[in-house]
Amino acid sequence: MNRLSVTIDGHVFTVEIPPLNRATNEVSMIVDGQEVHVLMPEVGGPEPLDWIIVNGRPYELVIDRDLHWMRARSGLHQVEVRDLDATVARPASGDGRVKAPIPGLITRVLVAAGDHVEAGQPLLVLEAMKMENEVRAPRTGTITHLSAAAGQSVTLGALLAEIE
Amino acid sequence: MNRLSVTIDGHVFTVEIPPLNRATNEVSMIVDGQEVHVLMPEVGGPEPLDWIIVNGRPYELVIDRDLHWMRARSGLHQVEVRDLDATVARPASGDGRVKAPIPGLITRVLVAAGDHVEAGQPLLVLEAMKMENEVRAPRTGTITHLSAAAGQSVTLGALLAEIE
Amino acid sequence: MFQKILIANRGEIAVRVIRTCRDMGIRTVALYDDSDLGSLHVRLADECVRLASGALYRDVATIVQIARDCGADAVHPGYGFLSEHAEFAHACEDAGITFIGPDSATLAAVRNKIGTLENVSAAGFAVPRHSARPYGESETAALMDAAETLGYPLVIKSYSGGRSHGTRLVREPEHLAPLAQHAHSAALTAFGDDRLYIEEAFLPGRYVEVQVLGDRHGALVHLGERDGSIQHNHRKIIEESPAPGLSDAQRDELCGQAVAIARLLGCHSVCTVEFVLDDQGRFVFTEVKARIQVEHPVTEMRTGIDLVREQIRLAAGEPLGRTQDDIILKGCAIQARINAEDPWNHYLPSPGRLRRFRFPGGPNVRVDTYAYGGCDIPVRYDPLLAKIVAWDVDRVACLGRLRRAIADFAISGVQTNLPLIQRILDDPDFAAGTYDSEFTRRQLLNTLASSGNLRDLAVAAALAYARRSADGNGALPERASSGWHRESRRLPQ
Amino acid sequence: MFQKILIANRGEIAVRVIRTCRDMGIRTVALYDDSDLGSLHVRLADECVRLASGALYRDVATIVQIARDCGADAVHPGYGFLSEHAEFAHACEDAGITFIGPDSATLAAVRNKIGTLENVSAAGFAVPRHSARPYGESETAALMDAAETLGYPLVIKSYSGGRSHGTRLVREPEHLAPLAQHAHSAALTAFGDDRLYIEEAFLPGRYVEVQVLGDRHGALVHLGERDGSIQHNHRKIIEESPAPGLSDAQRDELCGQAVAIARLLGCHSVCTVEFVLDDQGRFVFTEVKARIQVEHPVTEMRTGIDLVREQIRLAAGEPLGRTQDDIILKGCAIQARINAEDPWNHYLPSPGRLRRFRFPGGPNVRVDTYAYGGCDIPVRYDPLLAKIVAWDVDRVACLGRLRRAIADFAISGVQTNLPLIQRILDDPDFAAGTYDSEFTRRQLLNTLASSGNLRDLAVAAALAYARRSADGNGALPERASSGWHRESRRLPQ
Repeated sequence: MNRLSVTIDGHVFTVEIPPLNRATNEVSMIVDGQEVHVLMPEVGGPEPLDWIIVNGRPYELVIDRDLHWMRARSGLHQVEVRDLDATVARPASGDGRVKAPIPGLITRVLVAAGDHVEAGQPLLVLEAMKMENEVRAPRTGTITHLSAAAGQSVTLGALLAEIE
Repeated sequence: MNRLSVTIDGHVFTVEIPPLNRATNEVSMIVDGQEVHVLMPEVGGPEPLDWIIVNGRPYELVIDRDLHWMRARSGLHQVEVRDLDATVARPASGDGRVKAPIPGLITRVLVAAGDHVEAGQPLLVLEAMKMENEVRAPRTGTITHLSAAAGQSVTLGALLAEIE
Repeated sequence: MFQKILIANRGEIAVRVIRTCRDMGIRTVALYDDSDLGSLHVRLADECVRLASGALYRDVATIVQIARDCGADAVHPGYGFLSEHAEFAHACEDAGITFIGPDSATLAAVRNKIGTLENVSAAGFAVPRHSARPYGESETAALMDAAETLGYPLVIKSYSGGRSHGTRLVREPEHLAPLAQHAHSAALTAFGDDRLYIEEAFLPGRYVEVQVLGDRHGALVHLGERDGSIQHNHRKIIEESPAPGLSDAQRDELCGQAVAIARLLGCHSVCTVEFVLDDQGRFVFTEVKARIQVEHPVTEMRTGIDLVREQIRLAAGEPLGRTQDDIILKGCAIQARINAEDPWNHYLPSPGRLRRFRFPGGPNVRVDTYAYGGCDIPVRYDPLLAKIVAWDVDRVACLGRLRRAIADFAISGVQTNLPLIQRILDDPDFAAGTYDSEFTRRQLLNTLASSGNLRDLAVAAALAYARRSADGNGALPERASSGWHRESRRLPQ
Repeated sequence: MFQKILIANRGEIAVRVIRTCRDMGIRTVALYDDSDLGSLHVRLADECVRLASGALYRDVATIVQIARDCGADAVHPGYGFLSEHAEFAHACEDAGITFIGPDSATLAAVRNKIGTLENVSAAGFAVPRHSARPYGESETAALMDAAETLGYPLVIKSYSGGRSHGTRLVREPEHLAPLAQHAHSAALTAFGDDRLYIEEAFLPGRYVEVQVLGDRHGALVHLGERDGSIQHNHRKIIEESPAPGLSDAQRDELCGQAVAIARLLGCHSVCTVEFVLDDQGRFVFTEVKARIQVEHPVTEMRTGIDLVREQIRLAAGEPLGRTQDDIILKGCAIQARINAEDPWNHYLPSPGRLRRFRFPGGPNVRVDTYAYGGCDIPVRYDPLLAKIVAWDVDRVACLGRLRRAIADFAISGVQTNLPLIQRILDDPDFAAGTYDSEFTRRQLLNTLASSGNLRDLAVAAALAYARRSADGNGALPERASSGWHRESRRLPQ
């Protein structure tokens, strides 16, 4: 059994879960000491977890791949999963790299290399879906690298700048 | 260029077509001496040919895998494709094997091994989707093999009988 | 109002009922077996319970027990299965759970189809001549005698259960024995009762029915008629309202008879009174369907009334709350039933995994289904995959809209009767509204494609051939692999 | 009637127009660029033509030439793009092709928004105080002066083009300069004209508009009002009819004013007259939209009238054929706009490939969209992915139905504002119909999940975590790979 701490919209649950593999579609687990029976039907091929039945209650789900939120019939829910058995905490991956959050066209660059920026400060403007979208600084620091230029088309995830 | 004779609902067309591969999505071909421009957009992954644009006219299609019919907006059409360059005709594969056309339950067997049957004669009854479906003889001949029995569940394509 | 409703059904009608329950804020419990776990009704419900017994959706004791266990205060039976099963309604009543439909006594009375015909006849309404009693599979000789007395053509009908499974039209005496054998067997499969009765057939005739709505306090209104004459194997394919070609006087007479008969039989909830219109213009009562019908959306589109909501309200004892004058029948609605079957290959069912499943849309087009892209169409249940309904201000506009909607419905992965429906809708007699129950015996031509289109389709076929060759070893896949007989796949002209 | 219509638009409105054309038996020609070749409008049309020039759907000369080349006898412009472009309408007229909308002279007149305000004011109707002329990007000082004279709060609007792209609400003087800069730039992007004008803002206010329908022979009727006060960044999210909380007298006054103003401005075809309802209960005219609106289905659901069909009929010179008394406004309809965007991350657009895309259904639920499972949502165009409209006999029932439909709409592959819409629909003020244009400034709480549901969702999250670990190397994918900033994805309470 693997023990996880799962937080949904601020409510914390402790989940004990047996080892799984892709073929598993029925499993019993312990949530806050109570046994829970789960069915995970596979429908239409190897999709991400798309719906489950928990103790006879069906849920259709969209779960983001970073496991930070999920959408259910009841709306969007904030998620956090922590492995209670992990001896080493996962490194905080909040580095200062600024990547293109969507593909689009850079219409304006509002900072220069070497500038000091505050977390949340607009760095550049990216046009997509007929809207101008500000890309903001993920942290406070100095722009050590700036590869974005006005007029440039960028793909999803392209490195735009780095802040240290 | 490969030359094909294509019959649609009894109308015969001669089509000259260049070599293709999966990556081809734009192609020019000659139909009855006239050039035709075709676009085959790839949508949503490596599906069978699902829609094409012929000289600016879009068609959504469902084409059966044996290439005997296709469904378009205009309905169901009968199809026959013959390779005019093939030196050897494909052997007629109309053998006498009777396979389960759908998965289901055999409720009755109407013939016995050794019986003479006429093409189109009911051989057995297969229950599926709340209906009883007669499976008929594909040709006239003698039942040389009969593996179907009443009460038996069969999967798609299971061999039920052979006629020679 | 109810807090939680168990839906004792599956498929599109279970989805339909769950949707209205949710609209009303009522919790729902779905049932499933291993083969339809992936159907939409399970995904949309608040709770779901697996059926494991052999009788599945027909298992009275198990389903009542599930309703008790999950705390449901009502059960919606849908159509088919236990929807007109007096014993089931009675078991629900005994368990203190509301059966959403007429009470068990009414169900028991209308289930006695011969008794009902006699009641209605005694009240002065026309009914078909019929056998005086039902016959089991072992009573072939007696059935033959009864048929001899009745004359031909005649209709064989199952004595229990309303849906088409046991129904057979017999045109000539020599067909009676084999058709009766099939009908006994089909009735046993569908309803657990092999008994059949026979009834005078009207050829050509038209099948018209009237939707009625009644409360437990005696109020009763009709919501107009529907025409369901376009059938194959006694299954309706197309239904529409109003029935084309009736005069106002005929329509008034029809609906008036329906209300009187419904009152006579003690119908309340949502019921349908069925008639044949014979070639003399006479309406002949045949049956009452004491449950929601497959074709109820046609009436919903014309009236703006949610029939499932009414059914739930009325079952909860609420008053009808409307008089006949409040019912406004507007425009024209036509429904087509999309079945997973191959009309060009003996209507062979076509279960399997849906690949593409894209609805038609636009104003006043509705699709009811339990399916979605990627789901499996189970082999165990009936082939009804989806219903498309179109509404418009008049029949010409409505037909234009339905034709377009059918052409836009993109389904791949299983075979459907969509192309057959296209041919029906394009037939001049259908377009003129002058069809009758003999309509589907005719040859239906494909009139939609121009020769330019055929040339383009030849291009598509050539490409499909070339791509296959490019992919593999240059050969077409072996025909046997698809399981179809080439001989039977010839398209009718 | 027309034989072939070129649809000079894309997305859901192009699909909408194609559907009605097909219902009417009119052939259609679609346009596409390389990024929206996969959209539904291309698949559904009879013909399609690729746009290659930089201006794409705004390229007047190219589109008129395409219309000539394909033999179209009419052009439908949809909304946005060239729909209110007088020069385009004029070029069509010159080419002998019918522009489906008002004539170019009327378009030119209403495009002069300041002149229109003055006309309407001169006729005795209330209009907002406004700047006497528009200002280009280089005229910041003059704009500041005009704002000083007008006072705050005020609204910046683009001088050309009706949609929200150039609109900004300015609450405080210090925000004027940066907001004007954005608005200039957005107006230039959207309409090719950076000029802006300013107008008195009414806070709190309600945005109400009246649908009118007029023929080329002087007949003019209204089809009731719509409320579009729930907006974000001046884009409507929810629209409904009737506008909640109006008295019958107010509604009569509103619709009467709208008809009078439409007549004054020479509107025919399908037009909308827009007002602000201020906190004194006064209707203040703001603009006329001389084209089909995104929210037109709301009116279609209440009236049963296909507005696109009317627009085509009227453009063909047919008479309106109905009087005000023929228009019956029935029940309540509410529409929600589903955008491919992330409301929890600065409304960042979310292009990409759709995976699951399953419509809600049931009676009186309609979905308009250009998308389908497996298609790509292009990055170039606006984020409107789909519209859901529900109708029912009253607002309470309609809201129940829309809530359910939103919860049932299964979309994966791109982010959408569905969860935001759920929160709006669940807000007590929205449910009571007492909202105003300040509504979206408030915090919206998630009230749908019970604690039992949260526990079940925790189970789902644990399973998703465990399955990922089982699949790969035990680590979660690197957050940067998704391209989102974790910091900005915090959910609002």
